[in-house]
Amino acid sequence: MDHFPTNWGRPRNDLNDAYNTYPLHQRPYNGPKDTFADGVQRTQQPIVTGTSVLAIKYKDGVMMAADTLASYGSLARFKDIQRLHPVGSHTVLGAGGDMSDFQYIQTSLDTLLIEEEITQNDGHSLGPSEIHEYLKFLMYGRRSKFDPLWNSIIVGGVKDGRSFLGYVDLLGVTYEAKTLATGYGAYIAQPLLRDAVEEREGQENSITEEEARKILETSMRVLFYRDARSLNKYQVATITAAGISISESQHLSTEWSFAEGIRGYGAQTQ
Amino acid sequence: MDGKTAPQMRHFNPYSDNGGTILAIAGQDFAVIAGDTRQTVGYEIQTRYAPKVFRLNDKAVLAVNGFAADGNMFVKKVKQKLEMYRHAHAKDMPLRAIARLIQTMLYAQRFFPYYVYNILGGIEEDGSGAVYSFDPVGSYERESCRAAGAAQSLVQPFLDNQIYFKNQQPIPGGPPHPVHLPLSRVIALVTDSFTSATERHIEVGDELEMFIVLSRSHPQQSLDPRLNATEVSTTASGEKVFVIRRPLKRD
Amino acid sequence: MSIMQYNGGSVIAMKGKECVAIASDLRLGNQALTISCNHEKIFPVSDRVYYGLAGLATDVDTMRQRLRYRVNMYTIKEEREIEPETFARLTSSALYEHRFGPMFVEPVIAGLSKTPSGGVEPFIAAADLIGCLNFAKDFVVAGTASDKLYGVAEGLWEPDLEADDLFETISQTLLNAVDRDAYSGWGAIVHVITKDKVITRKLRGRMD
Amino acid sequence: MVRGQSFDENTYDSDNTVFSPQGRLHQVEYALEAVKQGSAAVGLRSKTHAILLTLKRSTGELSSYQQKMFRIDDHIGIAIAGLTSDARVLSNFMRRQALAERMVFNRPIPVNRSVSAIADKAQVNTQEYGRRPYGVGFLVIGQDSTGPHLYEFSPSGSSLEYVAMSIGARSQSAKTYLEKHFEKFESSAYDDPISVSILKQFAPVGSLEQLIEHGLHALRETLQQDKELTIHNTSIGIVGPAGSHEVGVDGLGSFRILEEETVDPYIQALPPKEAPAGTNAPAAAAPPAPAGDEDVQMAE
Amino acid sequence: MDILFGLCGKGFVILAGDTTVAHSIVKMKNDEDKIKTLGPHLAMAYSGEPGDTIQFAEYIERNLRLDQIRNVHERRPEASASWIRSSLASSLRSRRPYSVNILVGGFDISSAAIVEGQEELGGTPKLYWLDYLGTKVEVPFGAHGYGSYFALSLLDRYHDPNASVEEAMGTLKRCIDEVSKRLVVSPSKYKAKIIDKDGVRDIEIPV
Amino acid sequence: MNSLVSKFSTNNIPKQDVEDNEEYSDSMWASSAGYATNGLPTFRLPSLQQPTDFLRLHTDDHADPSCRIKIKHGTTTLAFRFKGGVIVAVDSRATAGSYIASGTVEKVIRINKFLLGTMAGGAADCQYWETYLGIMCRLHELRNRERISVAAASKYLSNLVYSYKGMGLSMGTMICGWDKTGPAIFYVDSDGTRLKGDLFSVGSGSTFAYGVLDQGYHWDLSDEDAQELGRRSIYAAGHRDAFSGNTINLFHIKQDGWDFIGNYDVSKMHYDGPGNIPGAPGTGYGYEVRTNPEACVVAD
Repeated sequence: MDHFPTNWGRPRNDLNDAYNTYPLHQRPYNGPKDTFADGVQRTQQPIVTGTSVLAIKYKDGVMMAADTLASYGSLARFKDIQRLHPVGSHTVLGAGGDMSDFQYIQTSLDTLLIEEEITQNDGHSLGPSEIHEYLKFLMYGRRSKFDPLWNSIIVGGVKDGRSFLGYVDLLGVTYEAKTLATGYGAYIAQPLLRDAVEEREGQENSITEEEARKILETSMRVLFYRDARSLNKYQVATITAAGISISESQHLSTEWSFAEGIRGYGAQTQ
Repeated sequence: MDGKTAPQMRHFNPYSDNGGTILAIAGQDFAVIAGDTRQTVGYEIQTRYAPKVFRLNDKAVLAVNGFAADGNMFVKKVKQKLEMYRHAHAKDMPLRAIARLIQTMLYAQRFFPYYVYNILGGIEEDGSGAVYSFDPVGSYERESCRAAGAAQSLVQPFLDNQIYFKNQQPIPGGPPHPVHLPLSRVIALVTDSFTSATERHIEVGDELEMFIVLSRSHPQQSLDPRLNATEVSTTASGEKVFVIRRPLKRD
Repeated sequence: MSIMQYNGGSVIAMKGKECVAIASDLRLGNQALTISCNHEKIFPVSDRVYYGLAGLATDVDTMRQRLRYRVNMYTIKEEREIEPETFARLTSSALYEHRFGPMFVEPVIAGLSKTPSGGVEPFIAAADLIGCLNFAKDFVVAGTASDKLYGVAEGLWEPDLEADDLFETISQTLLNAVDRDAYSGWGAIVHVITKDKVITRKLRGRMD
Repeated sequence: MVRGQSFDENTYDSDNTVFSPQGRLHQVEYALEAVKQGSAAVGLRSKTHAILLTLKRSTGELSSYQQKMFRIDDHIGIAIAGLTSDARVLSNFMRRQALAERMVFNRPIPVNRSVSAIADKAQVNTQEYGRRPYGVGFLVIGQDSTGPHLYEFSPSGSSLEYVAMSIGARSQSAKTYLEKHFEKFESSAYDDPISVSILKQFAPVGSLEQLIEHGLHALRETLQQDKELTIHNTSIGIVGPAGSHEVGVDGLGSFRILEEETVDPYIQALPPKEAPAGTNAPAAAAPPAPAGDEDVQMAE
Repeated sequence: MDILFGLCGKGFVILAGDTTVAHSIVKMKNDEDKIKTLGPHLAMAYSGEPGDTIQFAEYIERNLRLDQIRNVHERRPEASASWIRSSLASSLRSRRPYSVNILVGGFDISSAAIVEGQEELGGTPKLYWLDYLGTKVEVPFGAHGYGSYFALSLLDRYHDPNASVEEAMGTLKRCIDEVSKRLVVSPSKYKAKIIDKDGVRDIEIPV
Repeated sequence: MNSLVSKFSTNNIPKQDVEDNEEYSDSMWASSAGYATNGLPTFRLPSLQQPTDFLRLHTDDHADPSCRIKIKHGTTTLAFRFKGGVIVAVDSRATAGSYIASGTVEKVIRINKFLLGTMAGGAADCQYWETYLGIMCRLHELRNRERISVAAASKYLSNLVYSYKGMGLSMGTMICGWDKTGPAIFYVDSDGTRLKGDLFSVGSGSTFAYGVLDQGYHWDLSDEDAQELGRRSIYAAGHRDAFSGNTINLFHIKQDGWDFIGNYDVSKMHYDGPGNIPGAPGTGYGYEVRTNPEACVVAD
């Protein structure tokens, strides 16, 4: 121990402690050991991934959009994966990140719902905010075990006349907002969504379903232009008091002819 | 594994920093606990409204700053323990006991720390206003004012000057510096601090949420209606808790 | 430990009404060890232009010598006193010359510019260590306590302060900011530049 | 012992996992008797409120009145009759369930689930070898997204919802009163619980006082001849919006316990006791109260 | 591990340095003089990277000598120290910088440095603290090496700028004793030089 | 808890998915409500092969300012034994990186009337373990009907922290007190070192404190001179070390327990000194102030 308290108590490391007076290069570690640590594979990086999810609150509830691509690195591996998942009759999840982790979440939520809505069947059902809280507990618990579920998830829904839109990610970080976007969309689409909603400060509830759909479509198109891991096929989920509807996947109309005029982009190579 | 190998799990960092700033000031018979509501990660504003200041009971308010997931979970667990205390003792836990509780809860995570900076404000059993500040592993001290979080280094020296009158000589022959400032002055200082921090720190802004706890011995038991405060205390006879919300710049 | 923190020290400049003020602490450190409590970082260019250099003390000295040389050359060639803005540009280009092996100093410049009508106009500027200039309408800071200085100055500064008030404001700002910084402090010095004179005062700051 | 004392029946007393030839579990029935030893608790429910009323007894001149009511969470409270120590274990279990629900789902636990959780727990003790049934009964009031509720929990592991109910010593008298008058406060049938979610849709708040008056009437029926309801022996638990005598109730109408002077206005408003002519009849049908007038205490 | 001290007294300045040269765990020599005389009233104590120290010291010594031959007059201590500083500063940004820490002690005998009422002193003592980066500061007392962590606070407490030679040597002795007491591998021997109006000469450290 | 109940209770989250939630254990419901501990407290470790590397990665390291979790550090402390007892003097600065997080830290921990512990290193480590030591010392008194010796108390602390060796605790403390053997000082640190001695100083400013302390120290100091020496030495460290300063807290331990002598502002000591008290020089401690007072005319 030297006389600089900032150095104290640091696990000794000769690379950092140049004046280490105690010449033991590696102290034996006597703490608890996980015998099977070598045999356990935790998600250290996502494998098959989905990109952004966008969501917006509007007059009748919540609208969410995600494309249908699951990439394997830069390979567009699965082009018809549904990344919007209904949970009960009030809530939809949209997930980016590792798709197998997302499927695990789907399964565990489905089990929960069977218990909650079928076994109990007592008039109480889980709404979007409860599902969100549950996911936060789940994701935070897994991150605290260093075994994260590698997703960023948007939870949207309507229950008892109140619409809810929340986010949760692999660290257990949560927040709510009127507009949400995950992944690349947080940088590209979120400004567009906020623009559309914040200009109606105080009267967000006036956005009609048509307008909401339009805003999302525009944002999805911009994302498709700019996000190399996105696809021009996407689904839209609407959650209203009447229930959930998740659309069939729809094609984005895109315009690429301008690329012809850009040097180094289209036919012009120089 | 030899000493030169990098730590395991380098791909997964269980922490992030969600920005924002919190601040608490204790008066003679009140305490003000405030925080902005912006939540960021890097340059991204995740949301413009994520509360960082939480009422624990009618005499204690806790502000948490740092990693939001840790912070929210920590507050939840504190609230649970307070609920248990209420069940066991049929009264609210006194402020100094909450402070010690928070220390032991933080220290229990000494080797996997909560990345949170806590400030606890409220009213002691003797009716005085108090602020307790904590580091992430639970060292704490009682103070009169404390700022923590992204803009702590911007706000704290300003408070040193305005609350403790540091580097200010009282006018010779005039009255000495007051030990405690009146509530209206404190509210003005808190507002100023956050406006300043918003101006110079990208992670601060959107909205200011200010909790005010009034001791039963405070001469007024309500706030100036112009402050537009909402009362959130649960009993008529105990300490009074109010919330004031003010917009901050959103850029 | 950043090289900019090796010796410690902070500088601030503020605009007032027909006056400017520039102030710095007096510490010279060797990391945590305080070597001297009498180390000035603010230098005059002329009666109405002062500048301060925060950063690595050896580069402060070197930079000071280079600037003195250039200002003298300018004065000889142009046969007039250098204007503060010109001096700021000169500092900036001197720093940018070392773009890929920078001098570890951040300059703060304060002065009074002459207006065509014969009056004076306060001028302040600061630059980073490779010469990116920042002209501000209120105050500029540099050094290890810069974030603290920003916070206090933002709270205390008002437009159009008279010289006395400006002195009080900059003194309070500097003293309270450096009291929260481990690497700055140990006394302070303030120069208030008015049309007629420069008022220089040492402050009784904390010595720890 | 209240049950028959014949040798045959005693054979089936010692173990709760053995039925008697009559198809009875004697230990469970004895447990139900333990509930009757406790002082009475009455519960009532209207469309807006659920309330509990209990009779506190002091174990002696030197001791204070016993606690008969416990808060489980903001929205749930219970009144007990029987073994206080068993009640503490079960109420802690309920509190824990309530905390867990808030931790995981951030919602108040649905009242029925809280009750069925302890009912399930109690049932295990009526079936597994080497266990003893709980010797305590609860009246549980609470409110959730389906409105206010009143449940009775008994050591047999059953839990049922009621409009009005009473447990404990001489509770039959109270039940008789409640059966006679329940239509006056239960202003409509409780058939569509899901649609009732927001408190302000409920009937006028004024009916709380009326509800309490009925409750006090019922509670008074359980008193011994020479006793009267006082502010010292009566406590009232309420969920639902504040009544006209209440101050400082939060907007949700969280569970609160009225005791001592806060009970006073309700006791004052209660008309004096009628002549004990006809009303006493049902009480006679109830099993005779035990000699000791105390809640049963567990031996240390 | 070199340790240097310097302190000004009334009409003189004292430089002191340990005499140990160590390589790895071996003491190579224990009577090395780490103080170089640079002029009639100027000396410097140096420490730092072996090799750099002596090379740089001799470079300074020769150049100042050359300067004196050219200009006849000796440079004032301030000018000499500034030139040493700029040598270090320009070396800092060269391909292979010198790693040398220096205390420059001098006695300014120019007429401007003679204080009114104290003419008998014949000038003003000057002490400059320079580090390998080229930082230069004038100090009433200074130290380099690990010794500075013990001696500076001691000198804050005991140093007197108006001390006589005996008193100053007593203070120096305190510094040496303190370092011997507290530093893990403390040098055993020191050499000191005094610079006053009569020039530079060795001075015995009291036992 | 009964397996059947737990299986069918609503809280059915897979075990691998949640944090270990100690809140739900029954022991938490005792009157201590979970914040008192019996025996050694337990700590959660990151579930990694090398938990210590994790801590290095994320908590502050002077070599790596990018670490997010800045733990407060304390800095100059000293204690010495002399004929009149023990003097304990400390500064009050806590720094997180270069930011002075606090200037009012209480670095002398009052374990009991006869024992003081100083704080250098991780503030939380010192506070927590020395508070814990206080509990243990009290228990020792209750068990043995006599005060614990300084040697035993320090050994207890040393053993405690040694059991966490290599895990990242950071503590350098002096346990000072008066017991049957008279005044005693033990230095205890998180490496497991425990030293008995007459004079110690710990922290980044300790070398500066030693510089003054060693020169002025001898066994036969008067009480006033000893106090002055402690005060002057901490000032020396505050002045020269960037990470020490703000105020000096001075304690004197005598046969009848410790006395708090006073709190002194380091800057005031520099300019004005401690004032008119025995042993003080009568002027400021500052070098400039001492040697050239008229040059120190300054504005405020």
